[in-house]
Amino acid sequence: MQELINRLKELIADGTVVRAIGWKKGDMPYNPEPAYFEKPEDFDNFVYDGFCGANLSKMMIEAAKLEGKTAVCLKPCDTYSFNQLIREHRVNRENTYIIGVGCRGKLDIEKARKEGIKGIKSIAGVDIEGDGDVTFDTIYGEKKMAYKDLMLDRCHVCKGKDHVIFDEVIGESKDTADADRFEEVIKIEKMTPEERFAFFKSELSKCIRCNACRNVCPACSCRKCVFDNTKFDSQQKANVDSFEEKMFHIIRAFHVAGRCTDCGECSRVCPEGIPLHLFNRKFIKDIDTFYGEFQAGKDPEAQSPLTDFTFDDLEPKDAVGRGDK
Amino acid sequence: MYSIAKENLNSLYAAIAGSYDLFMPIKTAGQTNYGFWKEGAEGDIDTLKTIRSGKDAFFPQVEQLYTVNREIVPADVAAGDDAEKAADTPVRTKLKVTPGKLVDQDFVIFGMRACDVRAIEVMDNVFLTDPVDSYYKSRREHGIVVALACHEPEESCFCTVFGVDPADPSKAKADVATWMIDGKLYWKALTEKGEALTAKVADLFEQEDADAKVEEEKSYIEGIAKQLPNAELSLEGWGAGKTDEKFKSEVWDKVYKGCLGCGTCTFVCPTCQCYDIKDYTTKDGIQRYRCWDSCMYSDFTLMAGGQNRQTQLQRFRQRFMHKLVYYPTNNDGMFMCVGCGRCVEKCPQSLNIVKVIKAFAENK
Amino acid sequence: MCDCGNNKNQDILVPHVGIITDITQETPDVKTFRVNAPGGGKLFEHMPGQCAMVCVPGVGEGMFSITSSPTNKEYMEFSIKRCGLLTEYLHGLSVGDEITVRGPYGNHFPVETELKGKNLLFIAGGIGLAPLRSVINYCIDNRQDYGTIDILYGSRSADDLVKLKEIKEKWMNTEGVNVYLTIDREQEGWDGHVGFVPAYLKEIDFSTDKIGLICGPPIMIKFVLQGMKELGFTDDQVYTTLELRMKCGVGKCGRCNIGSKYVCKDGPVFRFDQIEEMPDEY
Amino acid sequence: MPMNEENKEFRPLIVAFCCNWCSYAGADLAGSSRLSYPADVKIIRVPCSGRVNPMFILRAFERGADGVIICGCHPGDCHYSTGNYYARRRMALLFSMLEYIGVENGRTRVEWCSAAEGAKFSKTMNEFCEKIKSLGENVRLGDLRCKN
Repeated sequence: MQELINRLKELIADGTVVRAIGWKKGDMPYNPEPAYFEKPEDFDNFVYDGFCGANLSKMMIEAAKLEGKTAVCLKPCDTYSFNQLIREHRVNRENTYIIGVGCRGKLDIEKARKEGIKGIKSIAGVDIEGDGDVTFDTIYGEKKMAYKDLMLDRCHVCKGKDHVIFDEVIGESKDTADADRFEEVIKIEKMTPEERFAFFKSELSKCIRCNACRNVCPACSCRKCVFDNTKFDSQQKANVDSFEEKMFHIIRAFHVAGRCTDCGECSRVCPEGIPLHLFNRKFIKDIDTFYGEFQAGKDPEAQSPLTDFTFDDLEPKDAVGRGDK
Repeated sequence: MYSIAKENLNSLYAAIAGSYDLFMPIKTAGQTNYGFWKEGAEGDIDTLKTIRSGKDAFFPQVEQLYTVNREIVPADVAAGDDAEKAADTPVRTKLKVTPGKLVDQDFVIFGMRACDVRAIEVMDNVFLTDPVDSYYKSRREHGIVVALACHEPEESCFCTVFGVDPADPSKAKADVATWMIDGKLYWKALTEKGEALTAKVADLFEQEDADAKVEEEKSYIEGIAKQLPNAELSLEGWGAGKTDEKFKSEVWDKVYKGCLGCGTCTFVCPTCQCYDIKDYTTKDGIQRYRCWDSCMYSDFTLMAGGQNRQTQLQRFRQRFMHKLVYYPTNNDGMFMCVGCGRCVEKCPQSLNIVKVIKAFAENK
Repeated sequence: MCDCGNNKNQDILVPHVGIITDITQETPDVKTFRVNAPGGGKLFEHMPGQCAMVCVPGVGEGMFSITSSPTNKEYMEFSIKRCGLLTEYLHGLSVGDEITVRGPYGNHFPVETELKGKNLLFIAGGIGLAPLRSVINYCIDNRQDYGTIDILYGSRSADDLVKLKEIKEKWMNTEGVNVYLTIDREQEGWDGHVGFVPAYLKEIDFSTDKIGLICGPPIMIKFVLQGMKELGFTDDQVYTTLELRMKCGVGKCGRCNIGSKYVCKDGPVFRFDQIEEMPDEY
Repeated sequence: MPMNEENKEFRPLIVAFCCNWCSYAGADLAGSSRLSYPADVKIIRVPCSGRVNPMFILRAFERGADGVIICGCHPGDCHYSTGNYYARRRMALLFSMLEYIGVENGRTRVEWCSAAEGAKFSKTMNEFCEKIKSLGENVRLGDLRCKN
């Protein structure tokens, strides 16, 4: 972490960049916040540890419009999102200095809460280097958890340890994948329609329409979202039953289909713990099956599958009824 | 004092649900939220904080206000309709307004924590002041609040800062106070409404002299509450009449930057009460409903000719100024925050009211 | 026909049904709607400067100032400029169509207290005459309670002057009432004053023994206020009425506040020294 | 759908998005050729099948439709050259998603139908209508408020 701070300070001092986007220490050991750093003293609060899960690439949409260059700390998976933003001309690459930061999986405090860990005073073992267990010092005594068990779901299907775009890389990364990316999707596909419907209904009935999933999504970069259009009466902030949430979530996922890099931010930020990535991943899986493997953000020149076609594409009627035969 | 063993709680829920609608923390799809208990539901009073607060009981996320039925009738020139215009547009719209139904049955809110009970007082100051909101009022009149002491407060809690006592729900404006001690729920009715509820389920309870036990539990909780990291948070500089000095502060510019403009904080907050009124057109009438709204949304103050809070900084400032300055100014210094800590846990970017208060203390 | 128009027990958010009994095309984009209860008579009483929520179900609801005077015992009027979704729809309605109205909301010009016995100066621009018209007619109808009345009214063009007929027939013919009209640009058939309101204000050089009531576009208000200060008026001599996005109208939905004041409940009428105390967020 | 005493048979509500250049004319031809198709089908004309936004379909269901069919020009015949190719991909993904969340297969359909195929239009609509009748009322995608 110190190396990263020193380098950022250096970049600002020598005028390469005017500001840096990174994470600021939180008031709890697990809640750092994305922040801008400009002056040397700002870096006193700079932090980069296991809880710095936020994908900072979306902040570059605004930051790249500012006067002067901005340095941004991107984890390997975040660089896919950044590439995708370049593809869509939403960020100015010229105005960005990308520091690829090392990552050995990011952590989810909810996982600890699920284990009954509360009253946290301090947390050890979440530094960016090292590979020991995580130790919680709490009011109710000391608790331990394996780093792996505390990881965000998305890190179990890690896209790999390589940054796909960067100006320089600081720190080591680890491929933390230990599960198949489409495992959950396949599991749902194998259910009966009734089970599937019941599953999504119970998950989506929790939705409070806070729009966090949309606002955090690096692919959701429309200047005006269709769901913010006051002239459209489905711009609903809440609904009588769960259908509209279904519509919101299907459309949200559809609008980013072919552009979603599967960064998992939507599921990370959902206050109700809805596995929103299941929608996005279903689209990704279908796109892979129907139109050939495609990873958004891997290549900033690649044509997105939904803005492309071939003459002998699959007919919609053949897209369904493949699972439960 | 009455008591009931924890393993018998389901029969207590069933007994209450036999006479009332029972609104309580229920676990669905891995998360605990308030909901109506029915046979088979998994009541969960161990989870300290439901994700959504208990405000749904009195101020639900969606509420039907009234239905308007439209009838298209031919223009009636004889009844004073302008003949020339009638030829132009031959039909007229007639409307019929049917107000939504008010709650008229008693219902029980079970397992509310002291902070959420205080939040009801905060909302009362909004909805029960002139002009009274009758939808809210009917719910308040019929709701019986059973409060539950917080056995193990968490690090995100800072209710003591606002004078809420997590150890003693009988200090809050609840109808029944309860404590969960060593696998037993202790029950103390506080008001007439609470007595009436107790009478209906009394045969499930044992009579027990447990005052000493409860006192012991209270001092245990108080001991924990003192150790919480935000227990000493200072509200100095906030409150009634501080509009000018806080509004103009440059600290806002430092604290808002990460804000996504989502509505998580407002929707999980037990005191946020801003709402929107919207129409939904169906085959049988236009339903006008109100739903929660968030001051963080870009369309919150949007008008045909622009708006008054155009930047996220302004919207962010509005939320915290409302909670810590504007509301106290209008309500004898009472803060519009109860320290439940839900925003501390749920903000996607880890921004929250505690960080704001601390940032102002540091940048004096 | 429902009787909800007369039901006093229902919630404040549930509206009355009102029937449009007359529509006047004032200018190319302003219409004045006369609204009655379906059974005849007024929907509710109000004070000058107060507002009401007018709603076309399924389209939208908006806050409009009641332009008729409380002294009018037969009907209420709303002058509405076409500028958005709701107003567009309202302009398409005909006499006999029903809308819903709820109110009255907000405070009012202090016609019974601070303004009583005083000389009054009304300054309006464009559709800004709407809220002031209620006060002007109230003062004219209770002529003996007020001193001199000066009305300075300006608009983009002669065609955009709202309620010209009433101005000419009623206001100009009342004793002690002086009307000054102006339009922004020269126009054929117009022999009155040409120029912006703030400039005309200084030309006329009003004496400061008056209380000013202003309403118009924000930019006009700003310059009029400047002009009045130059003439020697002080902030506590001038009233205006504000407008922000509103939903509930009763200070609960939480969007129309400026600082701790809610425009719908504590306003819309504010004295300028009160506005000065508010944070700069309007 | 209200089912009263005299009319016990389920009458579905079907929304058909028809391309202006082919199937809309096809429907016309079906009419002028005196070929019948069920009155339960409500046609909405769109400039191209590529104009059909997934939200149109979901909203139709939400407001009480029991089935939604999209008719466009045969691949290769699009008036705008390629609109229907894009539509084909979008609808394939959308239909798969609807299946995924547990909506019965067959409530949605895409059919390519030219202006000359009046008979095909009428046959398709009859078939689709029968299919929806067999599936019954749309419960899973509807909105409670539109259900009386």
